[in-house]
Amino acid sequence: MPDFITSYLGSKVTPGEAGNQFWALVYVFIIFAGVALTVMWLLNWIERKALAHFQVRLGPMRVGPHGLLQPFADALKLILKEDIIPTEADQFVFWVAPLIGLLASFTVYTVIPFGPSQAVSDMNIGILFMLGVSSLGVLGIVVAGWASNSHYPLIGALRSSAQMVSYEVAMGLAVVSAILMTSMNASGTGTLSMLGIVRAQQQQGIWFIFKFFPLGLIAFAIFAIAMVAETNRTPFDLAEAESELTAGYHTEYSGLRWSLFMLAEYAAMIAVSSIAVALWLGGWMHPFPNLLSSPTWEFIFSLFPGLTFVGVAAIAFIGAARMPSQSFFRIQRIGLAVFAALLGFIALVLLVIAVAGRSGDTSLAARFREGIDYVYWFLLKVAVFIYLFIWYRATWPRYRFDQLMRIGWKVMLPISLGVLMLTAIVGVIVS
Amino acid sequence: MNPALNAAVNAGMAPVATPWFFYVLAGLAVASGVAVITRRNAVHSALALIVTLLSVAGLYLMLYAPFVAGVQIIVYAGGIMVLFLFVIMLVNIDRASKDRQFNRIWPVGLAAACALMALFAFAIVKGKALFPDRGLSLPESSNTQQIASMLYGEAGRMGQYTFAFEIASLLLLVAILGAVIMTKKKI
Amino acid sequence: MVPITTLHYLVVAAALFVLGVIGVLTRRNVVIVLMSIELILNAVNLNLVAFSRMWGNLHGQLFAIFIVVDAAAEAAAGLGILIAFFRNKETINVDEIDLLKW
Amino acid sequence: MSDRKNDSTTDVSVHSLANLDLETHEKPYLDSNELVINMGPQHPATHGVLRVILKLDGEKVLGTECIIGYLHRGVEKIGENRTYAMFNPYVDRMDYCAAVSNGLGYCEAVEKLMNVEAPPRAQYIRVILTELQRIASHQLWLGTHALDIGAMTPLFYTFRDREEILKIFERYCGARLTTHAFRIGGCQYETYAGFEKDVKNFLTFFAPKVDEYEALLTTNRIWLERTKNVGVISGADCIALGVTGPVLRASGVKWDLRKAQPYANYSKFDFEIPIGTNGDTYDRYLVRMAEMRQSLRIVEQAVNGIPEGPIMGKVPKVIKPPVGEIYHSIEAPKGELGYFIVSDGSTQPYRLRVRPPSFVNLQALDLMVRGALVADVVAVIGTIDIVLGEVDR
Repeated sequence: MPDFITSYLGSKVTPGEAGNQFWALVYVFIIFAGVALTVMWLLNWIERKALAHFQVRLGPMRVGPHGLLQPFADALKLILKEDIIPTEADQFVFWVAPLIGLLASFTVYTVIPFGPSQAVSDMNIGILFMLGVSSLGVLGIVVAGWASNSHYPLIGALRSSAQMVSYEVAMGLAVVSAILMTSMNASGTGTLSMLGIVRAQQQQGIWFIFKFFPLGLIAFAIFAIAMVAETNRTPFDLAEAESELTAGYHTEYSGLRWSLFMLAEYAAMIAVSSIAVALWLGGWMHPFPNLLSSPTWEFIFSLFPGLTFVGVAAIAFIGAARMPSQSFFRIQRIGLAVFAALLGFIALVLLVIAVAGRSGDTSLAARFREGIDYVYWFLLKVAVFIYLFIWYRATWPRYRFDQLMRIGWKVMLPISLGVLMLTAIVGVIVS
Repeated sequence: MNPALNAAVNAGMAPVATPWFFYVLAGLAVASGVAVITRRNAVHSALALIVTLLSVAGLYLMLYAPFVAGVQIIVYAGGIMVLFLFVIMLVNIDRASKDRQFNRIWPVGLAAACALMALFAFAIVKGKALFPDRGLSLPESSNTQQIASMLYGEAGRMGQYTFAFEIASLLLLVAILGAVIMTKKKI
Repeated sequence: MVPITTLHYLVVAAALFVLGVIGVLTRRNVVIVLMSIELILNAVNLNLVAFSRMWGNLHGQLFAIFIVVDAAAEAAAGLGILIAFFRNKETINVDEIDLLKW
Repeated sequence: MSDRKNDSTTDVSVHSLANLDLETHEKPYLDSNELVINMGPQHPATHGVLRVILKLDGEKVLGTECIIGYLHRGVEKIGENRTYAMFNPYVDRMDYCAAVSNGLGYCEAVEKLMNVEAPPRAQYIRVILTELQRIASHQLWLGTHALDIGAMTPLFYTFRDREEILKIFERYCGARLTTHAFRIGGCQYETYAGFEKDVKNFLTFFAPKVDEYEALLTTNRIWLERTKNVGVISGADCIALGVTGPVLRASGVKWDLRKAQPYANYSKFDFEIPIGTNGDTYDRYLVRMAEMRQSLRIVEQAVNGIPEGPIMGKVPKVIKPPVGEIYHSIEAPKGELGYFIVSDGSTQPYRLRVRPPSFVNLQALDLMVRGALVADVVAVIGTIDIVLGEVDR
């Protein structure tokens, strides 16, 4: 068995490509569990903390040191809450709607390229599959709004379906212009595979955001705007506009079912951020992959994951040290210190792997180091987007429905079409 | 691929496309197809149709047609079905779902359908020899490229279907304009 | 287990086709009739793709794509007609659509 | 008041609620998009328990009907059963976001009825506190209005700064929200030691904060799109409907009771009346932001010029105004707040009637949102700045 594992770790392909169902399942499990935990715990906590600090307040502080355990308390509360299904609701559809959304946003993760071999499967039609499946999420929202048999959810559902369908067009065109860039190579054939798109950036030695300078950037910007609309976040959160529609399509939902909607929404946030990272920001590559690719630089970059954890651990330690000295805070201080120690231990392990994996190219440590590097850089870029999502939410008011549609159809669509054509023309001229 | 992995694959971790998978997808497709035409509530029908569409997309994948499967998901399930749901919500179906569901000539319709089914059964049983038991494996990895070169042609040559493709886009345009004009209250 | 052949796909497609035909011929609700038409188109698509596999070329798949385009156009136009009709006649029952003009 | 009567001949179409047709659907199954929804009484954006019945065509508002009274406590009737002094705390509960202003209006009305005047020092204290209250009220308005439009953050900024004002109130009279700061004839409490310092600190603290709010919103594209040309109302319509306060001024009518009918020493202070031009939500926003700055000016002048002296006028222990009636109105943060008191010479008012600005301004809602979208209804409710305690009384 260990031999089997090490042999797999040495494989340069994804489990899907190797036709290895067992490893594919393990991957699916790891990714889903990781995403669910990240969303439930880390993302929830960070969003509430960051938002609170934007808004001159503290955010959760009581459950666990600095509210670190608050998400778990909330999850427990949501699970234990009474499961209310309105009498007039369509029972079955009401029941199945959150699952549709959840399924759609989690299925996307099967093709996200965390690394060259750190993906469940390298689908030939990866990006098409991603867009298609993530567009299924709207079905959950529409159906939830309809099944509630209530006016606010219905309006929310109508808004949401119109919004998502409109922004998908601009989003798709922006994606196509990135796919077009993958074909700017010797053979002239592009690819739809997510891994292939990142590899194309690797071969061409440039992130697509900088390719044909303003064009890639504009396409990326279109996508970055459309993806906020796709995930129903501020300033495009009309489907769940609290002040207008109380809670939009999930007004009648409560408890666990409501939390499934939230889980789906946040999972979708990570998913669309991953698309943006893979298509324009070089996926798993570290910054300046073409310039700084000497072994020394590789080593320096491979230290980053460990150093990040060192930094986080240091912040946690400082937090523990700055806790007020009343006996009331003693348990919290100890908890935070233990947490910091845990982070420090992870940092140590990562640093050891980075140092040990430096020399050889075939040793197990080297492969571990590579894998960690890939996943780290990918997740770091995704994290930037997540922070942007939170930042948007803290800063901007909400668009009105007609303005939203106007922007989608009259601004984003023409621009993305123009960018697509220009990319094609420039591509033909260059090649 | 390394030998250990090969061994593991041969030891029973067969590739995804097993017969078992086919039966599950086909069963799902047919069962939810039955649900589509029998449900009283149009939203339930639409949901059942989505399941059918997705299982058919799965069958496409088994037939080494990933691009068609992707198109099926993105256009059918993501686009057309949302349109259907949108319309079902717009037209108040409360009354429609309390109405009689089948029209008066349903026995005739059913008889016609049964005749058709008999015809199909006859054709399939008699013409078994016409459908040779061969699955010529198409190269899945370059499926999209091949479709693209057939649609758009390559190296300056017009593709076999370029003209048809353009006409299809025209058809879509006409359909969009027609839909907009018909649904506008005042033109 | 028997390996899956083209015939298997044909049987599934035939079943879907017949289901679609039953829906078109017996249901009153226009929306469901339109959905049954989608079932029929899907059955045809499945046949085409299966044959494409059988003959080892991509023409069948291309036809399937064209049919998807056609289905999209049909859905848009059909639902547009449905809404216009609903606005004028207050019904979505297909056997009440029995006048050529009103 | 007289010039307003002249203007009321202006022809405006005040939409009556009868043409809303909520009950009779002529074409019930036909117009698929028509929808009647209840906004409130439990809704995050109706600022309490306002219930608005909206008739919608998709997202477009065809008509509205306000249902009020969920917070009705019979304040006016209570007033007839309490002595003048006993009723004073009740007025704080009407517009609980601007309790000090309510108290000022009531005390001045009774003083006018009794023909006494508060001593100068009391007048200055009153001006300082009411202007601070105006700032606090506008802060609350800004935060909730921005929240209605979807910007979360201004709410927390304004609450942080409103806290400083409430601290001053608390130190002055022990209460933060329903202050009961003034008495008939002057003030109950002398200023506490350090009052002037606190107020001056607040002045220096708050001036940059207004800029901070404006930095968040004034040039924000989305804010502009959401507020410009939304809920437009003309000056003539405002006057015809009796709309006062910032809503009226944003429509370009320069009418502020502090200038028009100066009370409580306001004639001694130098300030401007900010007015708008378009009468849309954005102008109302700008007018209120400018009013905060003007209030700061007034507070600064008042706190620098506060005289020494008594704080209570010559008022008998038992207040028994002479037989007669009085209408006195002040410029509350939300508009003209008037008290009409009929005295029969006893210790209790014979009749007491309040003219609350929120109630009157709310009438303009239907005019402002007809033809707009659902999201605009929320923005307009926010921009009228209603407090349901005052609407329902």
